[in-house]
Amino acid sequence: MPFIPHTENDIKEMLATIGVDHIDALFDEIPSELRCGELDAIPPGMPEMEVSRLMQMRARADGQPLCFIGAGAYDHHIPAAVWELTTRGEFYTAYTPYQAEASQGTLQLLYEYQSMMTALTGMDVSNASLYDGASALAEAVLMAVRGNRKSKSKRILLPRNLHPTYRRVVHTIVRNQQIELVEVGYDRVTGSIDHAELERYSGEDFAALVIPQPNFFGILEAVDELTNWAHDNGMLAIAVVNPMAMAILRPAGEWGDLGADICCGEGQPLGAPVSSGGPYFGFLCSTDKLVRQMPGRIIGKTVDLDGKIGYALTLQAREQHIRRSKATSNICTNQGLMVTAATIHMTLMGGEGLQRVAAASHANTGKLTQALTSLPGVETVFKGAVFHEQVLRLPIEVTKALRALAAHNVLGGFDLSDDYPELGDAVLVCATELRNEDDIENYRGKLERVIQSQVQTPCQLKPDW
Amino acid sequence: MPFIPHTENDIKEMLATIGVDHIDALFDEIPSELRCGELDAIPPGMPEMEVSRLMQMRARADGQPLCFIGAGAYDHHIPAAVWELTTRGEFYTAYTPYQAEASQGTLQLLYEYQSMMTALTGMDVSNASLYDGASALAEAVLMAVRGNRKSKSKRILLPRNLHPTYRRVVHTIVRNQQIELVEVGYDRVTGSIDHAELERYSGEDFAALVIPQPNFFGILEAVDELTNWAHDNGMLAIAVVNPMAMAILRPAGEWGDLGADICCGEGQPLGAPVSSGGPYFGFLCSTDKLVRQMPGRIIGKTVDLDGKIGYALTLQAREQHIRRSKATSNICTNQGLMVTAATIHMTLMGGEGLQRVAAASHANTGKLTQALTSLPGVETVFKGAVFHEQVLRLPIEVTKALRALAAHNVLGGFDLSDDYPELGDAVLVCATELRNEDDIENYRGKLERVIQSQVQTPCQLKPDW
Amino acid sequence: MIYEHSRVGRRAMAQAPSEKVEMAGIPDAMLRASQPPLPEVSEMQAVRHFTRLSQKNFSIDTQFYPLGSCTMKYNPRACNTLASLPGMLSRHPLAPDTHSQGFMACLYELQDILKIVTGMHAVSLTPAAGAQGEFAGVAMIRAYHDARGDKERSEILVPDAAHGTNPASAVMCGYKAREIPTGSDGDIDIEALKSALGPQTAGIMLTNPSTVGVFERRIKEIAELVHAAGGLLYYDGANLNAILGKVRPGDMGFDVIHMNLHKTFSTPHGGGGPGAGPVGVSKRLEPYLPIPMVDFDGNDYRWLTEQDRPDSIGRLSAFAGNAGVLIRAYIYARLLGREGMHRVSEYSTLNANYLLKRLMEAGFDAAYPERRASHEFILTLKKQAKELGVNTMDFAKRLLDYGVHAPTTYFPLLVPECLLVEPTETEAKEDLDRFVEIMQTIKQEAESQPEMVKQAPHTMPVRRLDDVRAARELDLAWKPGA
Amino acid sequence: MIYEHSRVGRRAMAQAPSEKVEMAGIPDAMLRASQPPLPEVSEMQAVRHFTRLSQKNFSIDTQFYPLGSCTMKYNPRACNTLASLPGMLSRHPLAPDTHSQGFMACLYELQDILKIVTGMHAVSLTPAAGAQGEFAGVAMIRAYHDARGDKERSEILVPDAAHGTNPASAVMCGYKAREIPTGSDGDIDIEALKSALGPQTAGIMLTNPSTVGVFERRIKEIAELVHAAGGLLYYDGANLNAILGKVRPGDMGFDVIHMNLHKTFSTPHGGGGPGAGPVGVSKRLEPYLPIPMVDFDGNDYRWLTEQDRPDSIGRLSAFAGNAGVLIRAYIYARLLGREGMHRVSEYSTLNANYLLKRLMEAGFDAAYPERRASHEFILTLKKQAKELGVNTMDFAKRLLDYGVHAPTTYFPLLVPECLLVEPTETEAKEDLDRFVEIMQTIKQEAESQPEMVKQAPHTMPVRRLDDVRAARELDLAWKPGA
Ligand SMILES: Cc1ncc(COP(=O)(O)O)c(C=O)c1O
Ligand SMILES: Cc1ncc(COP(=O)(O)O)c(C=O)c1O
Repeated sequence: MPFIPHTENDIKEMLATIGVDHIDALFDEIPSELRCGELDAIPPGMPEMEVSRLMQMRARADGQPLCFIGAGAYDHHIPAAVWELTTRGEFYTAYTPYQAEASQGTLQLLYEYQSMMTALTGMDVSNASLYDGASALAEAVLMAVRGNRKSKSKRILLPRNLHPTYRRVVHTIVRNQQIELVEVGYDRVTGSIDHAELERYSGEDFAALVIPQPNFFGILEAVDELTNWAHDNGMLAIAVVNPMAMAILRPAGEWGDLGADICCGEGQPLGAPVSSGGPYFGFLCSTDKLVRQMPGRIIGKTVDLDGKIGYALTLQAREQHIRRSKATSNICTNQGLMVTAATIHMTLMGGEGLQRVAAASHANTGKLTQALTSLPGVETVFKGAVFHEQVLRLPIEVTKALRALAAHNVLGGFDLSDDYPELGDAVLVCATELRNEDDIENYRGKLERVIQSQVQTPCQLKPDW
Repeated sequence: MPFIPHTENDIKEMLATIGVDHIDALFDEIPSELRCGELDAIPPGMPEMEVSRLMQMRARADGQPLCFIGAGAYDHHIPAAVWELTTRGEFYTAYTPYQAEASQGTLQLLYEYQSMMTALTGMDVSNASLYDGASALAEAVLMAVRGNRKSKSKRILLPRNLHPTYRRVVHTIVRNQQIELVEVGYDRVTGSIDHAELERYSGEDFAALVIPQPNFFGILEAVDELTNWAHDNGMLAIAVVNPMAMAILRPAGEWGDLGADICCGEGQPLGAPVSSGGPYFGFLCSTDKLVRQMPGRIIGKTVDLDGKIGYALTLQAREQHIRRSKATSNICTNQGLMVTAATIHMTLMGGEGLQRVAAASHANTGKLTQALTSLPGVETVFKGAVFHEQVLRLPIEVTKALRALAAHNVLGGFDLSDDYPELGDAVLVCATELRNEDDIENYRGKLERVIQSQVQTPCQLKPDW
Repeated sequence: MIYEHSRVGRRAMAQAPSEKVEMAGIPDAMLRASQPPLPEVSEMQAVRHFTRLSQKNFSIDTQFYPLGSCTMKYNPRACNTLASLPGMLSRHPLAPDTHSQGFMACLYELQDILKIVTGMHAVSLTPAAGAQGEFAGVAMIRAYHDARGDKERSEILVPDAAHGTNPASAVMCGYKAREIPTGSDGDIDIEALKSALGPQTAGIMLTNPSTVGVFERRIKEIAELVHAAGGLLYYDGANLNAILGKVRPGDMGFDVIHMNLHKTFSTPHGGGGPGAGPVGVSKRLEPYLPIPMVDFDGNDYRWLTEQDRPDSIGRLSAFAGNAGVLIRAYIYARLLGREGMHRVSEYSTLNANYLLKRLMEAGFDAAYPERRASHEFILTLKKQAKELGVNTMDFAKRLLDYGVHAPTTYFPLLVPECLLVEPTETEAKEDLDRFVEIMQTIKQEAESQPEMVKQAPHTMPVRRLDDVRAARELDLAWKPGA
Repeated sequence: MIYEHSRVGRRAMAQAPSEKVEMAGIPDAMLRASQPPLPEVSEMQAVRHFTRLSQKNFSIDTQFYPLGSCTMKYNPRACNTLASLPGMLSRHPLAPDTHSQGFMACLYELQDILKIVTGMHAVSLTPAAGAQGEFAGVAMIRAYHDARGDKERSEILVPDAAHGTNPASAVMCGYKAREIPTGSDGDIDIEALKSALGPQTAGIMLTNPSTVGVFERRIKEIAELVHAAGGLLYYDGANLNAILGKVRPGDMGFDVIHMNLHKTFSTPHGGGGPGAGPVGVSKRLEPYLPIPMVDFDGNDYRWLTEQDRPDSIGRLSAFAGNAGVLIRAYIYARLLGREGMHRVSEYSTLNANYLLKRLMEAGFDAAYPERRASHEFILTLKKQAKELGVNTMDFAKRLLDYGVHAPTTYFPLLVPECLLVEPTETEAKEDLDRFVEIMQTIKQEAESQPEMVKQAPHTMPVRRLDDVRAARELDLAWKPGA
């Protein structure tokens, strides 16, 4: 009986105390016609050594290809200390800190996290995490609708150069509350939000404008102009940012004349491995003014009976366990452990460290762009300045090209042809600080060969993958 | 400056307090002609992410071949909890527990370790570890010479079927103290100590007889007879055992009429990964009578000022830091962390768990033997009962066979032809509980092909490795 | 505070690239004027700070933690170690299927195991926690009604004992949440239910055993009533630990269910998360399951996406949910196997009933003394609060001094001065016995020195905190210069 | 005690093969009659027990630990993480060279780095700790004399301040250890040395800076004297942290040296070990180095064994020493690089001199007030012991109450009531300042409430332990039925 400490003797004594003969009697309130039999279709238990063998096999099966995909998940260096500390039992196996006196470790850490996130984004306050970047944006949208006193509408302006999956997730989450998402196109030359198209909505009633920085194409937006435009039109400005970019770019709190009202995004670049997409964490910051509209846990600093500093969950009256159907959100369990990792990560990197990582990623993506566009027919699609991603057009069918590269253990980027067919054979590439010159040359060399072979045998032969 | 917290400002203030202008002035007592220049030949520092890349490459370079080598290092399942706990900073970064009140964690754990080792070996007392199994045997020999009041000689009987490297290590360590190691041969049929040869020394003055269980060939010795013979002849009996074997075999403390006097061996099978040979730990147990001759740390249970139970280093008057040149050994730093792992390992396995591992290893080696000896020309060399290793003779040159297997990622066992040329093309194989039927079939199939190809092209063609 | 160790220019040097910052090609106006004010500390200072912080927590790895409704049981260490194999951590979520077969095999098998154990027709793993599972479930209920053109349904019924996420999730899906009272025997008030049901009823959210720790005996009847009214039944799987392998939500008549893998499948709580809240559905709701899901054609695993599942309620996160948590749950499920699953419910129920019995013998009042406990039970300290002036919160805080985490307090709200106690199956009899002894001691203390108990805890890193001040004088972040 | 949780039949079931024990083919008489009495506990009980035990320790990761002679500095976590990569842990020590190139490359480069940084001609990594390095070093001295037929040499000289391992190692190699006094300035008494030298002198063991925390200034003269007498010079590398990149043992005239990688190269102490004690030698001792060593021919790495090195003193352990510790040291060396090594000595020396100065200003007496501190220094609390009756041990124990590990006490023995303080380079100024404050506070306490200090510690898991009882009523293992 794995993980069950009961001895034969224990069981006997316990049953006697309860006054039943066998354990099954304890289930006698369940109508017998509902009782299920054995779960035969589930495999029998395996000892840890066999599960270990299985998982090693599975982990090895997926290889460790050289990865140039970003598109919302970024492979950055994580100091060894981060996860050695995060997985300490006292962090790993604690519950949400309801009993503050017995949870000061987690509570203080979360307060430190909130401090660091406000430092990074330039916002006033931060919550203690949401599920991920995409659902955080959905919560930000709901928050804006609740928080924008000037707007009577439930309409939101959402740019098309925002991560396509983020747009889908927001749609899934907000649509049942009759919120309308209005898409704004992008400029085909610069890759940034089409200001002319935006201008058409001037004067209309929207609750908020969503501003990505960088946008899904890696391009930097004119955030000051956009923020001011939103405010001039009675909208809140919701910033969706890469937190790593915040280390070097002007923080959301300083955009335009008044700063963004809400800033959210995916926390993964701050200490979470790419690990198949999760667990990551969504962060959500805002101005002081909006704090009571904020979803999720918030930790406050206070004092104990002796006046000693301590930390506790606060503003709980926003939350479902107190306010139930009137809560700001249904979120309960959040992504605490990932926030623990992020807090340790930010501490170890410091401001300078994050800036260096951001700068190195920016530089490497530049080098990658240069290397790949040196190949005949490969070109950048947009003219705007980028952070650490770039859209490239290939001279061959992009889906096939990526498949061919993968067969050579290079993941060549994110295929844009499904989501943005108008861009042709376009791929979104990313080189973080971990992709060095050898890696870039490896990619270049392989792409060169793939292009050559495809150009030589134009589509007649279906390659055998 | 990795790992150095000093800011410019700190440095300035500290120098001012000391009253010097620059750090180099602090080295002014070193004669200037002795000062060295830059260490140019050492590579410059690398950030963790680059070292990480380097080490990943190095680790991958060595592959993860399917391993049937034992010969003193055994690949057993280690519960995940063992190293997750052992590497907790409070264990990992503590020093030897000199300040008992601030080291009760380590001290209690070591006491528990001593308890478990005596449980396993059936001996009265255990120390808190020595470097490894081989050097532990050397210490056991020195201990026997000191401890055997009946013997005036410094002679030791050492069987030739003891691990060859152990014999070499003992020689290195004891020879400068004029201790003489006399080798006893083995029976070519059974593989165990040649009793007839031993009988020839009957009546002579030896300090001790060393009794391996199992011996290097994996064969079980007639330990009762040997122990009694030693005692009858005024010698101490030194048991050298595999601790995993102790889970199922009669423990050293119960050998013969009086039990072994000293029991030592390699602790690696108890929770240490094979990891290139170290760190492992040597264990050393003895009878109560010999405790004051024991080298190394020993932890005792005692009470504090309030009568509360506590643990402390004890019998320190045996040790170098107190007794200096009269100490029982020069050992200071031992293998504490490995003992931490072993203690957690034994706790998680329990008696039943260790027995199952031992039994499964025994059974798998049996299956391996059967599978390989089903190949024409492959045969067992000895007739004695084994624990979990077996000597096989191959129909082809063993060194070449092993090289060919390695080229197919199977490490086929330990080549005995250097140390025991009299056995011909003999190999020592081992299959622990982790080598399952697929693995065994994999080995069998590859050996079959290797034999076929070698038999077909008998030695003319030098294969290209 | 980590910022107390911060000094300008100090840095964990080994952690950043060696090159200085240069941002070629980005206009200066877009760059930030100064470094973000993160802590500037050495690596050792960081390690020491967070190691010591961690020691201030109670946790499963250090304390008995009978927090009702939360299933704080042992989190096998192998789940973490194996889920952290380099090949697992380095897989990019958008890696092609050719480089994802190992990972997807785990997910596919987990879908299967969860289907079997809940008796549902299909499972999607993607919700990130229980509440997101609830959202997905209610959204599927809505999608179902919508697809049938049945658009007037506007209410979701929830028992008054329900967890706060239930009504909150209903509202997030645009429904009104309407409360149904609990009868004095702990079961739902069926008459009240009947009168609440109607053409406006979209569905009902239940957990069974309920949050009052007893099995809802008339569940079949309830299912029939709700279905007859055209509504669907939602099962909140937070209490699945109680019935694993004994009775299946699908067999009870539920149409949709979420599971909390961070409860029943023992993935760690991590000081608040992450969790995973997979949803299972009956056949009629299958088309609406959230994506992505994993499919297997006998040879290869592949993702099911918008193309394959046009009626799906859609996506809930950027990728496939909390993948690493799913992997941990998968490993746990393989370690347990079918026998292990039966035993989870058996021994968690044994522990709860034993502990309840012993506490009753020790003079504590059960909220539902006539009922079997499920995997948890409710005590009410009404008597103690009234007679001694020592309330449930005081008991809870005093427990901390004895090295035991407090049970859940004041939930569900309908039982006054309540403690919801869930020992879980991984606790040994002697630890339950010790809990009884401690509760007895505290009761004696409450009699002889009530002030001391009301001021508890006395041995924690801090004493009771001023929550009012925390909410009034909001201090939510350290600011430079503060 | 873990055995307190033990119950017959309890078991961490997931950890063993599922098959019952069967020992076919082994005669019954050879089998043990009953299971070994190991603890029978559940996995969670084990995890909880050892997690809580760990919390009772002081450690570098939690406390300032200025333990002189021990170099308790930050152990970079990357060293552990990277040394624990699956490929590293799974390599069998007897794997063929074809499957060992990655591992051997690390060892070869480490040999090189250590050679350069010590100025020695060749290095063998195999000794498992400092003391085993000493043994190997002295054994090489003996092998050298023996090879030259110079067989009458019977003595190894050691300063009275030497670490206990030095004389003990000399004796293990069959030598007599003869003590040389230390002068009042902390340097060796050269006249005494001269009169001790003679044809019986095999060599001298020194550490420089010495264990009294000062640099032996006349080291060149000493080397000449010893060499002139036909003896060799042994360097105890325990204090190498003080001089890394400043002065090299090879340049000082030493013939053989050991290094403590668990000190200077920051591999963890692990509550007592493991360490690693590589030895370096001048050209004339090279043939005698212990095996195995790693060689590189420009393409491949290979082991040097008995065949290659027939004059070697031989092997010291079954395989290649504490490989995992060597890998950690290698990683540390690559992280530091050459600049980093210089800085180790610079900042450890800065910290020691600063701390010494501040403590002297605070009224504490240095043992050698006229001398520069090296990376450590000695205080003598003679005055306090005499005037207040509060001795060094009392100060040490009281420090624990303030969350600081005590410095080394009563070593070296020649300085009465001494504290050997080694702050290391990884501690920040503010932590040194705090140490000074605490020492001042304790001094005040010693004046105002000496009994309280003499009874310290007061906040540890236990109070002062009865060492006499521990040694008299030996209780060295829990026994069944006890
Ligand atoms: C009964 C019940 N329902 C729902 C939830 C919500 O689950 P989660 O916290 O995973 O969002 C909980 C969790 O506390 C619960 O106890
Ligand atoms: C000066 C000195 N020499 C030698 C040693 C012995 O080294 P080890 O403990 O590694 O055997 C020590 C360790 O404490 C020491 O401080």
